[in-house]
Amino acid sequence: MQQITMGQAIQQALAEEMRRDASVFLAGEGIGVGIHESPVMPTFGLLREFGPARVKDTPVSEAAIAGLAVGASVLGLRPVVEVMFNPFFTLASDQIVNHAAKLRYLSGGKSSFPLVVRVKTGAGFGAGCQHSHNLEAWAAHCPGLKVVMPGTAADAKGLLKSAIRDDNPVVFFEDMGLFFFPSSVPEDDYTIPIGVADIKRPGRDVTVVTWSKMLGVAFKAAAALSKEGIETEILDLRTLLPLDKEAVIKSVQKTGRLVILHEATRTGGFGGEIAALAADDAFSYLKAPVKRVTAPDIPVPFSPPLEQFYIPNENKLIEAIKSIVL
Amino acid sequence: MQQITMGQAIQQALAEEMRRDASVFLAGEGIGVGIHESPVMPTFGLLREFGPARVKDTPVSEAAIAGLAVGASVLGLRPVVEVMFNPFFTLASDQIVNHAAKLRYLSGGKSSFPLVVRVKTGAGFGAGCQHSHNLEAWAAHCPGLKVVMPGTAADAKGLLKSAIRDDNPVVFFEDMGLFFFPSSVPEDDYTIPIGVADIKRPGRDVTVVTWSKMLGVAFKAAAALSKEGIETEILDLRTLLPLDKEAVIKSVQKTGRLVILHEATRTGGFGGEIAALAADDAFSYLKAPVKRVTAPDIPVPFSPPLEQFYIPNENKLIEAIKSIVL
Amino acid sequence: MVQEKLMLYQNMLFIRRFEEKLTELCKIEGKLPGMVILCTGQEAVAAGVCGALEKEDVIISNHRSHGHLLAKGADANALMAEIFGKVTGCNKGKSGTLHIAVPEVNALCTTTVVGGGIPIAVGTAFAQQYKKSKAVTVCFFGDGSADEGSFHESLNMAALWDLPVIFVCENNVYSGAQRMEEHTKVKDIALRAQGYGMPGVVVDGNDAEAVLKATAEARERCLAGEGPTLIECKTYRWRGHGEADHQAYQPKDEIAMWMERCPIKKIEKELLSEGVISREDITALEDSIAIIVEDAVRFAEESPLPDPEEALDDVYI
Amino acid sequence: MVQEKLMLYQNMLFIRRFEEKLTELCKIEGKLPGMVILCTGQEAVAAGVCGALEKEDVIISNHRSHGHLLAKGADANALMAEIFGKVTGCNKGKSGTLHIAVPEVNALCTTTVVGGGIPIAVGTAFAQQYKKSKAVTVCFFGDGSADEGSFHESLNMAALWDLPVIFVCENNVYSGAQRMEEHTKVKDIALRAQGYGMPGVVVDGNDAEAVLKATAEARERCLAGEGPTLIECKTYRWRGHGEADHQAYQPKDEIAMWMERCPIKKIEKELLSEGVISREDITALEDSIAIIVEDAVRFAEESPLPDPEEALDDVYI
Ligand SMILES: Cc1ncc(C[n+]2csc(CCOP(=O)(O)OP(=O)(O)O)c2C)c(N)n1
Ligand SMILES: Cc1ncc(C[n+]2csc(CCOP(=O)(O)OP(=O)(O)O)c2C)c(N)n1
Ligand SMILES: [Mg+2]
Ligand SMILES: [Mg+2]
Repeated sequence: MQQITMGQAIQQALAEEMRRDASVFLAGEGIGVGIHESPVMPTFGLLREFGPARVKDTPVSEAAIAGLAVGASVLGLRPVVEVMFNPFFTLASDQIVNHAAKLRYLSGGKSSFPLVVRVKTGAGFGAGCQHSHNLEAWAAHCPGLKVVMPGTAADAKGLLKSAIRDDNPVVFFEDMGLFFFPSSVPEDDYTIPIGVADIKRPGRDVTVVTWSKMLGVAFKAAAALSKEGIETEILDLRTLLPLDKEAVIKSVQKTGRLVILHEATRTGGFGGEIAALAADDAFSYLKAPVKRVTAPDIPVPFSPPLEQFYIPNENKLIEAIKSIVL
Repeated sequence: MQQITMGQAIQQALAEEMRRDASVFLAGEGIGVGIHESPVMPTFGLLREFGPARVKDTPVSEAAIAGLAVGASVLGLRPVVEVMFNPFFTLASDQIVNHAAKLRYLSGGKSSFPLVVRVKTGAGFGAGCQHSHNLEAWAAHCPGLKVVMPGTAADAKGLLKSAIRDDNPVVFFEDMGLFFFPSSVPEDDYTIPIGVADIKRPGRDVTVVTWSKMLGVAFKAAAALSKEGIETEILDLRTLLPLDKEAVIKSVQKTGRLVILHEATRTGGFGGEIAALAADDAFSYLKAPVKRVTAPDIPVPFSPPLEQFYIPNENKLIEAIKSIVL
Repeated sequence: MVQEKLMLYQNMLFIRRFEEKLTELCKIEGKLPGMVILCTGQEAVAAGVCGALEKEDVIISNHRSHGHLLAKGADANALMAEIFGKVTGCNKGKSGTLHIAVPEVNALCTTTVVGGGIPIAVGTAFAQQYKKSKAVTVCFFGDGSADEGSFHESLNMAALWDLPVIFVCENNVYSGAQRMEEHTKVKDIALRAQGYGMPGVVVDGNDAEAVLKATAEARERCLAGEGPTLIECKTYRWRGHGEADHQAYQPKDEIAMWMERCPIKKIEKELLSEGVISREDITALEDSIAIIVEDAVRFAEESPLPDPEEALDDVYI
Repeated sequence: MVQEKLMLYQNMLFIRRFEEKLTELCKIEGKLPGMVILCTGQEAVAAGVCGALEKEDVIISNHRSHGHLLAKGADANALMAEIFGKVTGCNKGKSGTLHIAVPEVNALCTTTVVGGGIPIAVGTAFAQQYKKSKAVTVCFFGDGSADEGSFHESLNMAALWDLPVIFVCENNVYSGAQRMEEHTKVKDIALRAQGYGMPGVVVDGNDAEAVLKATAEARERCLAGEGPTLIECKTYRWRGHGEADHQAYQPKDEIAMWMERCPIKKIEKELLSEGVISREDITALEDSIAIIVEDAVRFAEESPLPDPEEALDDVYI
C-alpha cells in the first residue's frame, strides 16, 4: 500500500473525483498557485491537471466563496471550496449555516445543495489564535450539515470521496498537523461512509472517543497503558454529524468507562455531546465518571511552551484514564 | 414592585446605565426609529432620551457593527450593540469571536474590550429558520466571551447592568418570547452577578437545568408534576459562560436526577455541556440517566403546527422527568 | 413591443391584486402566520426584470419576493398556500412568505438574510458559465442590502470572472425605517459598480419598460461573455416594511407623491391612449385576476396544515 | 521639511535593518517560531503615514505589521522579544509576530484576519469622535483585504458618520500568490472610495514624503470633521508573503525593477545631493541602528520563554 500523508490523500481524493465527475470543481484562496507549493498540500498540482476553469483561485472573500458553492450546487455542480483556516469559518458561516444547511429544508425538499466545505484546522504551528481555533462543534450544532473530521490519511481519502458524492452539504475539517506524516492509504477508488465511527483499537477497560489529530495521542496513551495492563478501546468518530450513537453506546457497554479526547477547548466542545449520549443511553453501563481531555478554555497562544500547554497530550489522557480505571 | 416585560426591563437597564455612565452608547439596526415602535421593545424611547449621538442607527452591516464595538471599547467606551436576530450572529461572528474574545489575550492582558452584544433570539413568531436559530452554544464555546441568557425580566435587568459594567466582552441573548409578558421587576438600581445560577424552584426529586424562555416551560411542568407528588428543582443557569458548575453539581447531589431543557436543537447544544459536567463531577450521585429535552435536529419551520412541534414544551419535559423518576 | 407592454401591465396588475389581497387578509386576526412583506408600488421592477428573462434564467430573491416570483411565473395557488403555511404550499409550509423557493420556474433561492442571496447568485451564474448554458442569473436586493459585505465580495468576484449575472438593486428609499441618506452617503448605489469594474446603470424603477430594456441589455452583455451589470431601479415602497409596520416615519406627502407615479397607472394610461386596450378590456382583466386571486385564497384556505411530524422531513436528502 | 525627510529616512532604514535581521534569523532552523511576515520594500508607507501622526493617534495594523509598529514608536526590544515568543515581548509571547498590539504607542489592535481590522478602526474613530478628542485613527490593510466584505461595510459606515479615520491600502501588487489583476478587475482600489462618498487618493507608496503629505491632508480633513479618506499606496513586496514563501510566482525582473525603486535609496540619494547628510552620517546611522537591532536580538534571546501555565492568564480581566 502507498505511504502518503493526509494532505496527499486529500489531493488524491480531489483529483480522482474531478476525473470521475466533470461537475466537481474547486474554489478557494491560494488553492491554485500557493505561496508555498508543497507537494503534501491538499491542492498541490490540481491547477496544473485541471486548469483554471475547474480550480478557481478566489479573492480573499470567504462569504462569496461559500455562496459560490451554495449557488453552484443548486444548479447541479459539486463544488469543493476551502476555508483556509478554521477561524475564518466565521466569515463564511452565514452562507454555510443559514443557507447551505437550511435552503433545502426551506424549499420543502425540492432543491439540494451537494457541496463540500473543506476547513483546515488545528493548533501546533505557531500561528496563534486567529489561525488556530477548532470550531467543529459549531458546525455539528447545525442540522442540515454533515460534519466530517478524519484522523488518518486513509479515512480522509475515503470520507472526502463520500462527501463529494453526497447530495447534502458537508463540512470537512482537516487538521494540518496530519498533512505531513505518511501512513498507509489504499490506492484504489474506495469510499468510507459518512456517519460511521471506527474502532481503531479494541480494548476492554476503557473507551476513548476521539477524532482527528487526537487519534495519535490516543494511540500513544493506549500503548503506554497497555504495558501497565490497561487495555484502551479507541473509537474514532470520524463523522460528528450524523453521529454514530450506536458505536459509542456499544463501546461503553463493553468497557463501562469513557474518556473523550478532543483538541478543541473544553466548554461547549463536542465532547459534551458524547458525554451526554453516554450519560443517557449508556447510563446503566457506566462504572465511573465520564472524563474529558481537551484544551483548556483559552485562545490558542503563540509561544511554543504555551501552545504545547494548550494541546492535549498523552500524559493528560493517561492521567484521566487512570483516574477512572484504577 | 413594577410589573414589566423583559423588553421593558432591558430598556430600563439600558436607560439607567446610559444615565449613569456617559461612555455607554448603543448601536444597531433599527434601534432608533424602528418599523414598529412598540413600547415593550428593548430600545423603545432611547433615541428620544439620549439623542442620535448615543443611539446609533446603523446600516445593515453586522460585521461593521460588531467591529465598531470592538474598536470603541478598546478606547474606553462601553458599547452595547444589537444583533437583530440570532442567525445574523454569523455575520458578526468574526468580530465577536476572533476579535472581541481574543484581542485582550493577544495583547498579553494590556487591553480590554468592555462591550456587550445583545442578540435577539427564540422561535415561536412564525419567521422561519433564517430569523430563528438559537446559537448560544456557539458563543459559549469561545473563551474570552461571557455569555448571558436570562429567563425573567428581573434577571434580565440586573444581568444586563452587570454586563455593561463588566470589563470583558459579553454576549447577551434575549428571547423575544419574553418581551411581551409582564412580571415583577425591582425598581431600584440592582445588579445580578454574571456567572451565578439561580434555583428558581427548590425540589427534591429531580433537577431541571434550563435557561431563557424554557424557564416558563419548566415551571409549568413542575406545577403539574407536583400534583403527582414529584418535586422538581428548577435551576436557571442565567449565565452559560462562565458556567456555575457548583450550582449544577450541588443540585444534582441533592436530587440525584437531572434533566436539561433548552430550546436550541439537541446535537451540539449546550445541554451536552451540562450533562458532561454531571457525568463527571456528580457521577456518584446520579441515580438515573441524564435526559435532555430540546428542539429536534431540524431548522425552525414556518407553519404553526411545525413550529410548535419544534419548540420544547411541558409535556415533553414531564415525560422525560417521569421516565427517570418513576 | 405592444405585446410586451401589455404583458408588463398584466403582470404588474396581477402582483398588485395578489398583494392587496394579502393586505386584506392580514387585517383578519390570526389568518396569516408570521410577517407579511409586500412590494406594492414596486411592481415595475419585478415585471420589468422578469419580462426580459427566459424560463431557464435563474432568479435569486429576497424577503420582498412575491412580485419576483409571480413575475417569473410561480403558481399563485402554491404561493398563496405557502404564505398560509399549508402543506400544499410551494415549500410544504416550511418556508412561509419570507423564503419561498420555486425551483419549477428557476426561482432557486429566496433568502431573508439581507444580502445573503448575492453570493448565491454568483454561484448560480458560475454554474451557468461552467456549463456553457445560455442562461443568466438575476439577483434582486434592496438599497439597504447594498451595505452588506456580501454585496461587495460578490460583485467583485462576479466582475473578475465575467459571470452572467445581473444585480438588480431595488432602491425603494427605505431600509427598514431608515431612509437611504441615513444608511449611506452616496446618492446612487449604481456608483459602486465602478469599484468592481462593471457597468452601473440607474433606471426609473416605476417604468416597467425602462427596467425591461435595461435588463435585456444587461442580459445580452452576460450572454456575450462581457460579464455582470449592476442595475439600480429607483422606486418606492408604498406600504410599510411589513404589514405590521405603521409607517410613522414615512412622510404622507412622499407616499402620495409616489402613488401619483404608480407604475401600473402609468402604463395603463399609455395603453389606453395608444388604443391598445379599452376600459372594458381592463374590467375584463381585473375580473379574471380577481378570480385567480380568489381561487388562490380558497385553495390555500381549504388546504390542510402540515402534520407536526412533517417538521422532521426534508432536512437531508 | 529637511528634518522630516531625515526622520523618514531614519525610520525606513531602521525598519529595513530590523526586518533584514529577521530574514537572517529565519534561516537558522528553530530560531523563530511560527510564520514571519515582512514589509521589506514597503517601508515608505509605514514611515510616511506614521510620520504624519501624533502619539495619540491610533493605528490598527495587520499581519504585515512590523513597519507600522516601529514607525509608530514601538520598543524594538519588546517587539523582537514578542517575535521570539518570549515573556518580555509586547504581549508576553501570546501573540507572536502576527498580531502584536502595542497600546503604549496607540497601536491598539493588530489582526491577522484579513480585513478584520477595518471595522475596528471604525470603532476607534467613533470613540475619538464621541470623546471629541483631537486624534484620528489610521487603518493599514493590503490590496487583497479590500475584497473582504468588512472593507465595504466599514468604509460605508465611516463615511456616513464622518468619522476621523484614514484607510491606508498598501497595494503591494500581491495578495498571497495572487496578483492584483487576479483578484479584482479594477486597477485602483482607491476607485472604490466614490462608492461610499469619500475621497480616494492614489500615491506613490515608495515615496515616503508623498505618503506623509497625503496622510497629513487626510488627517486635516478628519480633524475638520470632514470624515474619512481612502489612500492607496502603490508599492511592492520585495520578499515573499512570508519568509517561507519561495516567490516562484513573482517575476524576477519585476522584483528587480522595484528594487531599483527602493524607497530608502531614493530618499538617501536626495538627502545626499541636497547636502543634508554625508556618507559618513549614513555610516554612523547604520552603526547606531545595527547596535539597536543587535541589542534587541540579544534582549530577546536572553529573555525567558513564558511558563506553560501562563497560557491561562489574560483571557478575562
Ligand atoms: C443580515 C440581516 N440583517 C438584518 C435583517 C433585518 N432586515 C430585514 S429587511 C431589512 C431592510 C432591508 O432593506 P432593503 O435591502 O432596502 O430592502 P427593502 O426591505 O427595502 O426591500 C432588514 C434590516 C435581515 N433580514 N438580515
Ligand atoms: C480572513 C482571512 N482570509 C485569509 C487569510 C490568509 N491570508 C493571510 S495574508 C493574505 C493575503 C492578504 O493580501 P493583502 O491584503 O494584499 O496583504 P499583503 O499580504 O499583500 O500585505 C491571506 C489571503 C487571512 N489571514 N484572513
Ligand atoms: Mg429598501
Ligand atoms: Mg497585497
